[in-house]
Order: sequence, then structure tokens, then C-alpha cells
Amino acid sequence: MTERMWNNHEMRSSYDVVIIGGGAHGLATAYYLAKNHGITNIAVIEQKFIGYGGSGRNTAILRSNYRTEEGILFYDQSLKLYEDLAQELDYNLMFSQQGHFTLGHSTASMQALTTRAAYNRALGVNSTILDPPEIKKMLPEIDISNHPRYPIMGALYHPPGGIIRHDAVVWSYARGADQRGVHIHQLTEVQDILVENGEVRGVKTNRGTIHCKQVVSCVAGWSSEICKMVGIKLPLVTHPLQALVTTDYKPWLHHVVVSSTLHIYLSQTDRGELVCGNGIDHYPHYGMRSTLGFLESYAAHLLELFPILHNVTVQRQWAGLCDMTPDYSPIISMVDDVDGFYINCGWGTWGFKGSPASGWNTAQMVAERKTPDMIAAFRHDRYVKNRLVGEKAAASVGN
Amino acid sequence: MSFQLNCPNCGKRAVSEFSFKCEYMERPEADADFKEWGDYIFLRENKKGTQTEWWFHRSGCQSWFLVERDTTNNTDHKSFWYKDLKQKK
Amino acid sequence: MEIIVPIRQVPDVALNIRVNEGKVVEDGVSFVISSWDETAIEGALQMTEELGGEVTLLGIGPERVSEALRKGLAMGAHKAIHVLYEEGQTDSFGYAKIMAKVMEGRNYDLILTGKQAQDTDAGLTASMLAEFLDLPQVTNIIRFSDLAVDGMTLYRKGDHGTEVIGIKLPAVVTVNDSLNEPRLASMRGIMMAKKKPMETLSPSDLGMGAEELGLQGSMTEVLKFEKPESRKEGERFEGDETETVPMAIQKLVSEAKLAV
Amino acid sequence: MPKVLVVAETKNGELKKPTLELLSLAKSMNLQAESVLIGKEVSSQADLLAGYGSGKVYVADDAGLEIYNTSKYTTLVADAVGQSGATQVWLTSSETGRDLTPRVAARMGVGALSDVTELEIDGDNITATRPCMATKLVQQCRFTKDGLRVISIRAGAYEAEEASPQTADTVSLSIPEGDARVEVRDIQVEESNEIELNEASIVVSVGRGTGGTEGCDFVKPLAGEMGAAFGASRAVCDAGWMPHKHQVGQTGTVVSPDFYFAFGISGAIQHLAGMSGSKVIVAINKDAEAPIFKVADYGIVGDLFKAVPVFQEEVAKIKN
Repeated sequence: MTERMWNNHEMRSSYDVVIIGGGAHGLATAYYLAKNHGITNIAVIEQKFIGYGGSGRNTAILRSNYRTEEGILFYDQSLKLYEDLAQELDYNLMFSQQGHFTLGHSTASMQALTTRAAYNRALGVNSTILDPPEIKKMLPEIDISNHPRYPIMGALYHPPGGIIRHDAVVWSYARGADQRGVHIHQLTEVQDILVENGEVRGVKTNRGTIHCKQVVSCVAGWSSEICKMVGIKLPLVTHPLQALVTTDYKPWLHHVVVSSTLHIYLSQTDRGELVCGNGIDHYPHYGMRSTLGFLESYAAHLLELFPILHNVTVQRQWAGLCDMTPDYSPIISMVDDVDGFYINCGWGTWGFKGSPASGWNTAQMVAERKTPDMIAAFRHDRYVKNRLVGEKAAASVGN
Repeated sequence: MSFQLNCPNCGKRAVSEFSFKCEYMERPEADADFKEWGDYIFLRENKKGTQTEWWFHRSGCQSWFLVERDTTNNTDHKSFWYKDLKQKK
Repeated sequence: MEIIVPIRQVPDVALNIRVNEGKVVEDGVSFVISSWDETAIEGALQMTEELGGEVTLLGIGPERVSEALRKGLAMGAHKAIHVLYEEGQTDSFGYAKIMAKVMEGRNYDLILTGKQAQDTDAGLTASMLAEFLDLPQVTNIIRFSDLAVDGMTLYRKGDHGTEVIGIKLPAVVTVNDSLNEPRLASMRGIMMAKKKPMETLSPSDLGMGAEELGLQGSMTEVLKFEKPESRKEGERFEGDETETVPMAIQKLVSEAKLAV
Repeated sequence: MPKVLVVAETKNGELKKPTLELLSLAKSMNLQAESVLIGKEVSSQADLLAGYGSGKVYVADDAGLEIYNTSKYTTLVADAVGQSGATQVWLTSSETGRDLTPRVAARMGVGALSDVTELEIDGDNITATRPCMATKLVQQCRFTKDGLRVISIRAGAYEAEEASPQTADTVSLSIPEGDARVEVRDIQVEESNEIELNEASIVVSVGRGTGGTEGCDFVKPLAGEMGAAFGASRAVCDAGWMPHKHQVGQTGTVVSPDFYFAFGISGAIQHLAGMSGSKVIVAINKDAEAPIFKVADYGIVGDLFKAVPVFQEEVAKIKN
């Protein structure tokens, strides 16, 4: 019998905090609430199973080379938490800080990358601009000739960026939270959130009602539906994002490579598979289906960068849901009109790398009932107050 | 799986010919306050289920039109002109 | 060798299939090439790799079938024929008639396809096609050998053993999935598939009228689909085998009336 | 007046149980039935067919019919249909039946329904129920045009009653030439004297969990001791651990015995589709998460190498 990573518990009729969503963000929040703040009477409720959503469907790329001060500091905290996470959770997360390339294919994108490098360095994040021969030295198989439709003009190189085993992050946060007394309830679907006189009273689920004074919504692509239950409209649009994994290939790619112009990013796992991701589908959708069109355009773009890969075969493709915000920054926020309700969403295509800092700060916000400085910029109503945190220029791919 | 979108002008075409624009919302009056306009610009229903939305036939007749579509599957959607939306109501 | 591989696009039966009011719910279903047909594509590719010639895929059905054909082209097939056909209520007889029309005037040595489609599980169309074209048939093959442009040896899984059959081409052959492990599409294959020729035909291009299509052109119809009463997990025995096995057998004898 | 022609199947000169099931079904429905008997040295079986209620028996007994041959069999069945004036042809859904059903139907210019598990007959109006989508669904079908009804029926869908031979009214069919483009050369028979998978009331099957030929051979004696047919998963047959004739599943033999014992079979969809018609399923597997447990009436989580000897002891106890 394999050792269970977390236990099944009877559902209590009340908890101090209910976290909706058993992905990396929800579980990290539960873990840090227990570890940093001693709050352990917590239920994490998940409609399917742990890691079913974006946490199990992303391409597990980590980096902090963002564009705004708020973004850079936040993702830098996240990356630093990731660096110590394997030791802290006593779990091999296979974190490999192999370095991260963002390729530029136009003068405009080189300018944007140069600005990012400067901002990054000013805030202590390691980022530099490389020219094509320097790129070629580190990625010998890349085509830096002027034959492709979009020749490479340079790259933003970010040495601390890398990849991690995403399932292991989810499982180890779940185990860490479980060991501290948190209850994880899978196959539990939220039907309503109970609010009285502007205060949270509980959560109605398909397995009965749970009484609580604090509810955290960490449901990414499904956030609009959950927040509607307390009368909050969000600036989110849910789009699918597709990815694929190839069959094993010789160890060949030792860095993460991203090209926003070609809409692709790829990395190689320790098993030799290439994990490849794309931009989001161009219309909103709640279905997680993969398309042939994605496969075709991906293959064409990949071979422009790396002609050597023409024989590599596709093993599997899949899709996940992304909750896109207008400024490509997340929402981590209290709500003025509903005391005890917290929103954690807007993770779009950039969520996995943010989950430790997201959990850390959300936990602090719930425990202290006030917004930590680190995430003050990420309020849900910043849009209508015209306080956007523009990270579109730092998104992996032009969506 | 991709699907074919029905353009009221050109008929069924591959969805890749079109641009999704935005879910349909009533536009505020010109003299509406800052908050009302802010909500209109940024906030979305983002409905899981049937919603009415703006589409644009980018690689075709360049028409803007409305589509009633279930966002959990794309089958059996309805396409129509804006003026017909008014008639519906 | 010129090989035509009729393929069928089916709902992925590995996933949950839902029924509403007697009909299969297509929403949320992902469509794939029927797995036995993938085996046939692989078999055809191996044959042409040895003898030269081309593999032509044939798909009949709505627009979405073109995706299945392109996936087959990405595996390495050379060209495809898509009969754009929206008629849902067509039986094996009706499909075999359409295929027979497609074959008219075409040059081919072999029609190779799956032993049955994964959605109907009927296994009728290929043999009916063989009869309509007056061609010999060998179904359910698990191996082939002695490949030549005019014939080959086929090994058919029969009721009493493996039947060894010499066949002269042209012929209709269906494959068992033990024949091979279908290859995956390569990046280059996926990219090249877009440029490979795809011939799109309508039933009227084939000279077929309404009386030959849909329910009118069929001999049978499906009245309704139902979800069978699904088996429920019964009793589970965990622990030491010397205890669990006698316990289970005792129940088998007393509850289920096992007699040996 | 409907009249059924049953296409009889034999093995080693003896009628197979599914054929008798078809005749018993016709009798229970009060349908007039005749049969066609094809093979080498099979004439002696005509009396048993008559005993099961077959009126005329159309016989083609020839050395050249020892191994199944699509072209010859199709011609013979079509000939028998013509002579008998049958309005329905019933076949079993064996490999022979699967090959022959569509060819006969097309020869007669009609459609067919295959692998039927339930028949409702009102004259020649037939409603048939058959599994589809890897048995995830069943469909109810019917014939829409007038003419001959060609149907193949799954083995075990109906019971065969006991009956004793009677003198048959036989008609000899003339032996056709067969298609010169096909040469049926040989049949590679792996073993005999074993119970046929689709006739057995108990099936003992092995999967990848046996680890190899030795593991399969370790379980096999249990089948003999239980009077069971011996089956295997596709993984086992493709790996060459057991011959293909043992394969249970949609690609091998579809079985619906009273008892199905799965040793070390995880339960791939096509395997489940080939055995989920079994009345009682017993699964033995080390992996508590194996999908086979979802369909098993009795699931034993454990090591098959430890479980088999205990099974043998217990079976011996029951026998005494």
C-alpha cells in the first residue's frame, strides 16, 4: 500500500477558514496559515481532486523578470520561497534553476526587454540582455540566421529562472498542510456562500453546509462564478491555454526558452520530454479541449527556432483554464462589502510561479484581516480606480 | 476541437477567421459617472454557460455581429445583427 | 503499392460518454481516430515504406472529420479524401455504398481499415464494401508477410487458431490492434500535414441522390442509445491472502452460487 | 411467416454451444427454424441440429471446407437462404460470424445488425439491442426496409436448452469453387482440448501482473481445476506470454460467463468492454487503484502469487 500523502477526514460543521480550490494557491494559503500564523482549523474544498485545474496543467516555468516594481518584488519573493521549498517541505520538487531566455524578434521587443532588464537589476533581480552569438553559445541548436520569418535579434536572459515538478509542489503543500491539521475535502462542490449583514457566515456544498467566518476563493478560471455568489463582478475573462509534451529526447535543452512573437515556450524535463506551451486560445471558453490547430501552429513555430526537432514526436496534449485580467497582474484582495471574503485569482498564464508568494501573502491577509504591503497593488477594484499594474509586456507570449 | 462560427453575412466559417471582441453589455449613457464607465470597461460576467458576445469577421466581410454561445461547448450557437438584438427585447 | 485507408472519427470512448433523450451528447466530447483505424494507417505506412506507393486516407462525415484526416496525414499518410457529409442516421450499409462510389475509377491495390469502428462496434462496413466492389476480403489480421505488389500473406485471428491466407490484390483487409503499435506524429509531420492534398467531395459530387443517403440509403436505424446499468463496485477484501481468499470464496459460493 | 436460417458452427466436428443457443432461442420464440452446416466431416451433427428444432439442415461437407473461407461460406449460406426461403439469417458473433455476417448481408443486398445481445421479434419486425462505444452504451436498432434480416448474436446472450438428436431432413449443398484470388493455406492451431472462451461458464484470466510466461503458467492449472476456460489480456498476448487465442477483450474474444476471475489484470477499457457482460466478476490485483476493481463484485487486493495457491486449496475443498 502506498503511503497516503494526506488524510481523508469527516467534514466538520464549522471551520475557522474555508479555502475554496485545492490547487497550488489554495493549498499554499492553507499551509502558510497553519505554519506562519498557527491557524489550523481550516478546510480546503476542491470540486474535483487536488491539482485538477491549472496547477496540474501548466508548464511549470518559474521566473521573476517582470516589468513593474510591484510585479518584480512579488515574483522575486515567490522565486525565493521556491528555492527553499524542497527542504522546508521535505519533498524532492526537482527545481532546476537552469536560466530563462526571452527571445526578441523585433526592435520594439528588444526595447521592451532592455527596459525589463534595467528594472530587474535596479530591484536586485538578475537579468541581462544577450546578443545572438551569445545566445548561440548557450543554445547551440537555435537558428540565429536571418532565414526564419522572425530572425532573433537578442534575448533577455534571467539566470535564476527555471522549471519545477508542478505535481510535487501541489502534493507537498497538501501534505504539509495536512500534517499541520488542515482538512482537505476533494469532490466537494461549492453551491453557495452564505453572507449575513455583510459578513461571511459559511459555505453551502454538495456535502452539506460548513459554518465559518472567513472564506478564501482560490479557483482561478472559475472565479467569476464563485464571486457572483457574493455579488462581486470581476474583471476576468476565462480562456483555455494549450500545452503539449513530446516523447523522450536526448538531454539537449538546458534552459527555458520563450518567444513571445512565435507564441511558444519550451523546456526539457529530467526524463527527456519537451514540455511546450502556447498562447491562450483567442476566445473565452470553459472547456478543456485541445485542438489540432494549436498542434499545427506550434510545430511550425518550434521548427523555426530549432530545426533539429523535426523528428521529435508528440506524446500528449492538453488544455487548462486561465483567468485573464486586463493588466496581466493577479488579484489578491479583501472585499469592502463582504467582511471575511477574500479573492485570490487573476492568475492567467502566470499563476504557478506566483503560488508560494500568493499563499504567503493571502495567509497573512486572512490572519491579520488587513492587506500586506507586498500585495497592496493587487486589489480587485484597482481597475475601476485606474490603478492598473501593467505586466502585459512581461507576459511570456503575446496573447 | 475548433468549430465553425456562423457569420450572418458569409455563413459558416472556421472560427480562426474571426476575432472574439467582448461579451455584450449595455453601454452607459454618455454622462454616466466615472464608476459606471469603469465597470463597463473592465468588469465582465465571464459566464459559464450561454452568453451574448461581440465577434468580428476579421478575415472575411469585416462585419461586427452578435453571437449567443454556450461557453462550455461551442455547438448550437446563434449569430445575429445588433438590430435584431433590439427586436428580441 | 496504392493503399486506401478508410478511417472513422469517433468520440474518445476512454472518456465519459453521456446520453440525453436517447441521443449521444456530443458537447464536451473529444473526437479521435478510431483506434483500429490508427493501426490500419500504421500498417499501410509500413507496407508503402517497404514497397513504395502512397497511402490515401478516406473520411466520411462533417467538417470535424478533416481534423482526423489531418492527424492521419501527420502520421505520414500521403493524401486524403474527405466526403463532407452531415447525415447522422447512416448505417454501415449506407457508408459502404458511399465508399464504393468513392472507389469508382480510382487506382488502388489495397483497402486497409480497422476491424470495427470504436463508436458502433459493428464491424460491418469493410466486408460490405468488399462485396459491393466484388473484392476478396480478409478480416481481423494480426500479421502480414511476403509483401509484393500483387499479393501478400495474411495471418487472420480465427476461431480455432491463426489462419494463414495468401491473397491476390486488390483486396479489402481489416486489422486487429495486435498488428502493430501506431506511430505518433512528429513535429515535422504535423507541419507537413497542412500542405498535403486533401480532396473534399460532397455526395452529389459522387452522383448520389437523397434516396441513397442518410436513413433512406440505410437498411437499419438506431432508435435510441442508453446507458447500460453500470456495474457497481462490490465488496473489497484487503489483508493477508490466506485470509482474504477463503473469505471471498466462501461468499462466492454462498451468495453467488459458485460451483466447480 | 418468419423463418430463421441458423448458420451452424462446429469445432473438431462437433457443434458449438452458441449455435445451440440460437436454435433454442428460435424455439422459445416459436419461430420456424432451419440450419446450414458447413465444414469437414460435420454431417453427423445434422441430427443434433434437428433435435434442437432445426427443420431442414442444409449440409456442405467437404475436405476443402475444413478451414473457414469467406467466399465459399458466403456462397453456401446464400444458396441455403435461397433454397429455404428463410426471412432471417442468424449467426453467432464469433470470428467466423463477424466475418461472414456483413458479407452475406451485402450479397443479399440488405443490411445487418451485429453482436446483438437482445432480440425482440414480431414477425419480421425486429428490434435488437447491442452494446456500442466499448460497452459504455447500448443502442436499440431495427431494420427499416423489407427483405432478409441478417443478425449476429453474441454467445451467451441466450441459454441453450438440453435436447437429444433426432433424424434430420438434410439437403446437400453443392460445393462452390471459391474465390481464386484467395488461398486459405493453413491454420496454426496452438492447443486443443481446452474449453472455448465464449462457451465457458467460468473464465480465469491473467494480465500483466503475472510478470511473464512463468507467471501465466502459474495461474493456468487453476483454470483446469475449476473447469474454466483460460483467458488473457491483450498486454499478455501481444508480449507473447500466451497465444492470441486466449485474448479476452474487444479485440479478442468477448465473453459473458457466469464467473470471471481476473488475476493481475488492471482493466484497460477494451478489456472491460470484452468481459463486463460477465454475471460475477472477481478481481485479484496488487494495485488497489486498478480500474478492474470498479467493475468487480468481489475485489481482492493482494498478490496473485500468494492468492493462487490458496484458491487451489479452497477449490479442492469445495470439490470434496
